[in-house]
Amino acid sequence: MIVPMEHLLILATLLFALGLGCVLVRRNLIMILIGVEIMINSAGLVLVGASAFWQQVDGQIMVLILMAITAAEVAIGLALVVYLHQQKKSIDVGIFDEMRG
Amino acid sequence: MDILLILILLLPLAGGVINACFGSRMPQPVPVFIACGAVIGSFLACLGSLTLAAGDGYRLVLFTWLKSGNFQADIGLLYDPLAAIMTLMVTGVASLIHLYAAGYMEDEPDQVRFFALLNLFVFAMLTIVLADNLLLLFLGWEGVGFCSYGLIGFWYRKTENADAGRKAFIVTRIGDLFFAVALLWLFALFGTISIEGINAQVSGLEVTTVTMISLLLLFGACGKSAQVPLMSWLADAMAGPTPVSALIHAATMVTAGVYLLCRMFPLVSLSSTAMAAIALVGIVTALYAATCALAQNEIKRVLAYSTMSQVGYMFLAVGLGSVSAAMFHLLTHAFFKALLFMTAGCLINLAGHENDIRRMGGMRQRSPLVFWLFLAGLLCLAGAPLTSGFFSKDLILATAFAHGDPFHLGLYGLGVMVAGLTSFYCFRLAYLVFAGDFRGDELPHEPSALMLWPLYPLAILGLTAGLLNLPHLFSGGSWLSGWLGRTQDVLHLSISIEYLLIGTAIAVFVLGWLLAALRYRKYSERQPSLVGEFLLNGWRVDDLFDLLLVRPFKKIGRFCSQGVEAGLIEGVLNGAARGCTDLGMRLRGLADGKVSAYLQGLVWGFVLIVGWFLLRALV
Amino acid sequence: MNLESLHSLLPQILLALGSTAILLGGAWVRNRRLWLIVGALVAVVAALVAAFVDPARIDILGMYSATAYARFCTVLWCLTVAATLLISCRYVDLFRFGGGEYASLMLFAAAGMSLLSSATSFVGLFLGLEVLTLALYVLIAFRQGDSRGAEAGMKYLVFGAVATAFLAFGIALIYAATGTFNLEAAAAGLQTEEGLRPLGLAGWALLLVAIGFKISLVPFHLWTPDVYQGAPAPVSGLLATAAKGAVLAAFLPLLVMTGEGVADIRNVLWLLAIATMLVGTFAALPQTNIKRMLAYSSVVHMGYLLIALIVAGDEGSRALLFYMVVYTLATFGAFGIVTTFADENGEIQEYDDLRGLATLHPRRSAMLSVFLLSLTGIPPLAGFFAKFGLFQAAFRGGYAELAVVGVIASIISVYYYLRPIIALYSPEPAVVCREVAAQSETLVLVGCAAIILFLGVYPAPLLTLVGLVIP
Amino acid sequence: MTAIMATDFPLLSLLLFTPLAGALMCLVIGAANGTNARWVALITAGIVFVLSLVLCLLQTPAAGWLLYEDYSWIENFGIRYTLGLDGLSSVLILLTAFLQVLAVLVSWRQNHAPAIFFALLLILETAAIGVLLALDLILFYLFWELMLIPMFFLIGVWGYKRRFYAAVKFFLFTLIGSLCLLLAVISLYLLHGEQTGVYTFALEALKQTELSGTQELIFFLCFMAAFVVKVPLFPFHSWLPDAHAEGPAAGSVDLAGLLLKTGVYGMIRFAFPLFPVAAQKTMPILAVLALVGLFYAAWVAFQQIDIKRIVAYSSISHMGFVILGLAAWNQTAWEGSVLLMVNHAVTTAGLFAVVAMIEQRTGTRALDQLGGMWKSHPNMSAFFLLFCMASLGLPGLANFAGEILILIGVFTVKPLWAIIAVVGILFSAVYTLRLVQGTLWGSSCEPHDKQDLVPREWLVLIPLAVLVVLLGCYPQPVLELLREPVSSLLMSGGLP
Repeated sequence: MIVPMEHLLILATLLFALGLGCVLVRRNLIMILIGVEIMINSAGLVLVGASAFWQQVDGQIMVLILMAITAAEVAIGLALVVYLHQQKKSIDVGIFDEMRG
Repeated sequence: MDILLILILLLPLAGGVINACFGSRMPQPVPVFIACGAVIGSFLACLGSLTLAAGDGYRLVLFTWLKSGNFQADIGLLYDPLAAIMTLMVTGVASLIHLYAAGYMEDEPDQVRFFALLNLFVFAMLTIVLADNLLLLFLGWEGVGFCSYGLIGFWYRKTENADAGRKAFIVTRIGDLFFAVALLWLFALFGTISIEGINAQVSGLEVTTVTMISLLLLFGACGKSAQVPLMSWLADAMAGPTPVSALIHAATMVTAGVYLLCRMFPLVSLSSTAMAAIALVGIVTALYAATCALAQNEIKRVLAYSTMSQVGYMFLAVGLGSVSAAMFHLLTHAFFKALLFMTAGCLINLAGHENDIRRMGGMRQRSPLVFWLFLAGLLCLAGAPLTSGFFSKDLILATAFAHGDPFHLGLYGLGVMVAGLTSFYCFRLAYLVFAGDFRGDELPHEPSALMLWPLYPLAILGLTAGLLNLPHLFSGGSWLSGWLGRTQDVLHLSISIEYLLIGTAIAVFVLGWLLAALRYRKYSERQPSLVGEFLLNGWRVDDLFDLLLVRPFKKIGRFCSQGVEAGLIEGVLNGAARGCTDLGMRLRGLADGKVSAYLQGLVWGFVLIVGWFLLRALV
Repeated sequence: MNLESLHSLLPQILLALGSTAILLGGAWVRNRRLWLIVGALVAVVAALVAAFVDPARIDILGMYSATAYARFCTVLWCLTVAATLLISCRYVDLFRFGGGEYASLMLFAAAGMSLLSSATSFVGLFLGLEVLTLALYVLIAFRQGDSRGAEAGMKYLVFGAVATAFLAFGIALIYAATGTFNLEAAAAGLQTEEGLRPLGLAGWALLLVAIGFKISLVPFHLWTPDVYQGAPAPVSGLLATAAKGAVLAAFLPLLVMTGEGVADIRNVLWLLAIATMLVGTFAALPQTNIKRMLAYSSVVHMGYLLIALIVAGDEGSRALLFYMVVYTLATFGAFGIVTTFADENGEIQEYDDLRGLATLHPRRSAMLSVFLLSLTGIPPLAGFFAKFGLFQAAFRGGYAELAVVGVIASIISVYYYLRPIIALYSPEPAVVCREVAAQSETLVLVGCAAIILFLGVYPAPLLTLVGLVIP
Repeated sequence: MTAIMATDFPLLSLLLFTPLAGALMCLVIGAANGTNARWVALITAGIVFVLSLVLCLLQTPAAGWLLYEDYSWIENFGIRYTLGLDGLSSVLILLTAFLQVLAVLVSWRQNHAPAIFFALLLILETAAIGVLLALDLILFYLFWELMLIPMFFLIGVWGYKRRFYAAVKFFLFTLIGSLCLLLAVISLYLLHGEQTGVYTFALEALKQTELSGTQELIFFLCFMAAFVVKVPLFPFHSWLPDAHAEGPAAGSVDLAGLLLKTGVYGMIRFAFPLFPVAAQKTMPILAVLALVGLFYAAWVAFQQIDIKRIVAYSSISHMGFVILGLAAWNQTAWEGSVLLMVNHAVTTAGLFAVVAMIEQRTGTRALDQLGGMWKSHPNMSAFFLLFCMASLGLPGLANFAGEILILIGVFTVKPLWAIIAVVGILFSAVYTLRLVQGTLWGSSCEPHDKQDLVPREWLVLIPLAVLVVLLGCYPQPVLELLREPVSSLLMSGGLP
């Protein structure tokens, strides 16, 4: 393994934190979805790294599944973005607070 | 014979129950016939079964009322001489009063209730008299209380009447509590509540225990007999119809206390302290009531206080250890006081339903017959020589004198003083009612014949009942003492002392008469003096009770219901409920509808879990 | 992949194929009810297959298993979905749902849940969970033009996506720490005291967040009331029952194991259970909307179920499964009743609008009372024995404190469960709802109520059954 | 365990489930027509009454169970369906069945959803009978809780203005108590299982469990939590006045007649025999609470304006008396307690029935607006007076018989308690007479309905009145039924 595991983990964690930060800070739905993508990809990174560390292919297969599912999720997500925009002419998540309590 | 004995009790009960259940569905005079018939029947049954009672008496158990563990209470009768004489008196007087009431209540639409209660009262009173155990006696004891409650408040539309009934019930019930405790204690000691059983076993008891129990019984008796300190209800009880006053609050119920003490005499007499207490209660009441009677303005209230005073004499007699003196006075008093009340009822009618003696006067002209009857009663009450009251009162005073020690001589002195007061207020009453001209403006309401007829036998009895226990001095044989098996009560004083005592009695009688004549022969409006006011209100005992008992009771009640119930308990509960909802509101506030807030919650949760792991790792 | 594996996965395959077929068929035949009934049939057939066709092998490619336990869960979720479809018959007409798509997605979700409960590896688990979640994203926002539905869909999407990310990262970290995706091995790997343990624990923490979201544990529960309120009532019913139950079921085999690693997890769960029970209970108190109240109630009940999960062992597993079935019946039934009260104006949700409905609809009101009282845990309804088993298991497992908290929560819960009932039975009707329940609705609801009553009096059959299938 | 009467026919189950079947009939037949529901309810209640009367008459004053049923039920938890009938249960079941007939009659004119109303009444009856028969702790608990639901609906749906508040309060109070009971039952069951390897909820078996002092005390307190709330003992009584005041008349009759009794029954059948040592240790506390409650409730009753609340508080006061009798822990006092319980049920049922009639005629329950009812409604007032007199403990009427036995039993153990309790009798006179004064006497209020008793009401009141007198004058049949069961329960409590 060329890169030490620790470095990889630190990078992935940073990525995850960045993604989470994006999710928490942004109010635009699309940006939130992008944040989620980043988080998921950080997981992919760890998986690939761990796969190499343990000398197994399982991790890499998991990454493929991950990517497929992410794609599906984004597809649905974007469809919903359009739907929401039709409803309120905005995709700011903050204005969707009709239900509370 | 058993059946006669049972009939004594059963007839009034049946009469009462039938009237209570079906009376209002029967045509008018029938309930009255039933009521009177029941009591007269009971009287006849009593006469018929009198022979049973002679000697040691007769015991009849009907069925077991309550049995649990080693406790057993039967419905059983103890028909001994004491009970027999009392039964005879109760049924006899009750019969006459029932007849009188039939006339008195003629126009009353609610007659049925009246007679039902009156019959039930007779039943309850007879239960007291005949009960062979204390619990059954207690049944009668409370039963008369209830009937008295219902009858005092008979004219319930006026709140005062109903309140007077309630007062009577509650005050006498205070006494009943003491009786109940005595009952419990006696059972705990002897394992039985049979009167005979208890009386047979008392000799082995410690004196302090006896004293305590006797004092409890005394308090119980005080409640029913309106003795100090539980006396304040009797005067108010005059709110009831006059026959009720005559029967319950003169002849029978108020003497139940005396009867109880006589019944339990073997027990009570073991403690000299208790005996002294009884005597003291008796004389204090006699004095108190006599003073109160001096200032009363309502004819029935005068009589009520006089009743209290005379019952005080009876207590005194018991306290002196003379059952026959007590019973003797009880009997004579029953006759003349019933007579007095019933004639008072006639007088009130004659005065046009006027109770106040200040607005009477000249009643002799309105009805000479009633005048003579009333006068007969008054003379007995005042202790005019040779009337029954004279003999019975004299026996009590002589017994006190015969004890000889300073305490009893003091009692004798006070007794004589009360006799003087009695004579005074009797003649005050007589002058105010009969002398001069009628001061009211109402038209007379003639009493019917039915109201007058029962008065004759009573007047005769009142005047002559002294024969029942005529002392040796008058060549009598003290028949009553013999019948009761209490020959030890017969006094053997020297002739000179007897003459002295009789002379004193006559002297105070005359003195009282003279003073009353002096003051009241001519009527004049007087502003009541301060003392008069004080006496009129019964020494303001009601105010004292109000201050000491009623107000604290209400205050605690308010504290409980407003302070504790509504304040503390509800407060805590509502506080808890509000706390929960407040917490709930705050927690639901977390979900404010904004996605970003929800996500923050998620992150905090993550931090929490990681923190928990770290904490676990470190600790 | 061989034939044996396929045979063992037959129920899931049936569901997936059926789903696809209906999706295709729905494009041609636009009869809503038809597709719903076909969907329900497919689900029932899948359930029957799962129940009566013995799997060729237990282990399927190391990802799934076909144990009795997995099959039991499959049957349960399939039946729930079938019931959801049946109960939606009138509802889909009312709001003009695309029948084919609706049924198809439901079956898809069923397949996901079934896979989830059968997962033995993180890969399988992730796959199952995502299949379920993806279907739910759409189902929640299914009512077109309904702004609340859209909002609910959005909230679920955002939360779901984040949770997916947490799950993925958690799985990745656990894989990095243990080198295996196998659930049991991964959990066992935690027990070894190695340098990688913190990594594994971090992974578990992330995983717990994701699970916490899915089964709405406090403090990850905030989305629950909003989504349940906004989603179509039948979907809310599914969300509150099967969708949560499947996730819990997936983790039961894991916690049955003992050991230090699991002990750590158990410890966190202990904390979450207490927080969930109490916060959920109190937050439910002031609710005036029955769907929101049911949402919080589901939060509380997940707390109860966590007790069983923590206790684990035979007793805990039995209690968990029994409780899950009973809870599913009652909650599903309650949402079902809300479904039947829907008319073209929308659903009747507020208590004020429920007032006096009993005079118009005595049977449905009685059934709603049965469901809510069963949730309260009052005998002779099944909820009582569910709670009884739970507390009993907690005592046996030495978690008396959890039982006590559970008892406190159920005491307070009385208030919020009874409020809608009293509203129903108050004399003066608020809203005149003349909707007559469809036959399929009645069938399902009466079935639920009858089972609840039966189990309340004679729970032995189900107890025996869950005793047979526990892992 | 053998029964005296050997029969294979499940007579007890028949007794138990007849009302339930009637309830179902009510729902089925009565849904369309309220009158049908009424008749079904009346007939069912009548059948149950006759059945329980027959069982009572069959009862011999011997030890042991007259009838006993034991079936396997939920093997998984070791729960069995065990019923047993002895003198104690048969007396209380007879009382239940009797009052239930009256409850149906009292609410004859109930017009809001009568089918459900009467079905609930009948379900309540099944639950109450179940509580009195069950000998398996979980079976007992099941019926115990089953009483909650019908009562909750009766108050919450058919009640007055603050009915939700009252119903929830009732539900919460009793539920808190019973969940404590449940926890204790479960722990006891596990403990017994660990000790013997046999996991069972059977009462007889669990009595053999060895407990440390602290364990026993905690279990006992948990058990008592359920029972004292139901009784209710001061200071856990707060739900009762509200439940009475806001509930319908039949609800009040059932509350006073059925529900409160189950609390005391639970104590003497379960709590005391299971944990005798702890029970005897805590008796003084129980006695003190009972005495405080006796006076406290009397004082509060004295301050009430609502006549139904007065009766409710008087109920609390009397139940304090009952508990005091239990605390004395001897034959006489216990028999007295059970007797007073029966008598109090009859008396209070009568009072509530008349109160309902008064309210129906005047439209108010406020003492200050009532008065002079005797003038317009003499028959009704006479019954009211009778029940009031019974309630204040007039000898010869029902309550006195129980009270005096309690007092005698208590006095032999703790004279002071008895003396204090005697004063309580005076207190009951004070508030009861205030009640009588305010309703019957005084100047007349103007009742809008001048109708004195109608035949249906006669039918309700006459049996009650007859019983009040009968139980006061000849309670011996009841006492004889109680003797053996009470003495054996005392024995199992470890004291003669």
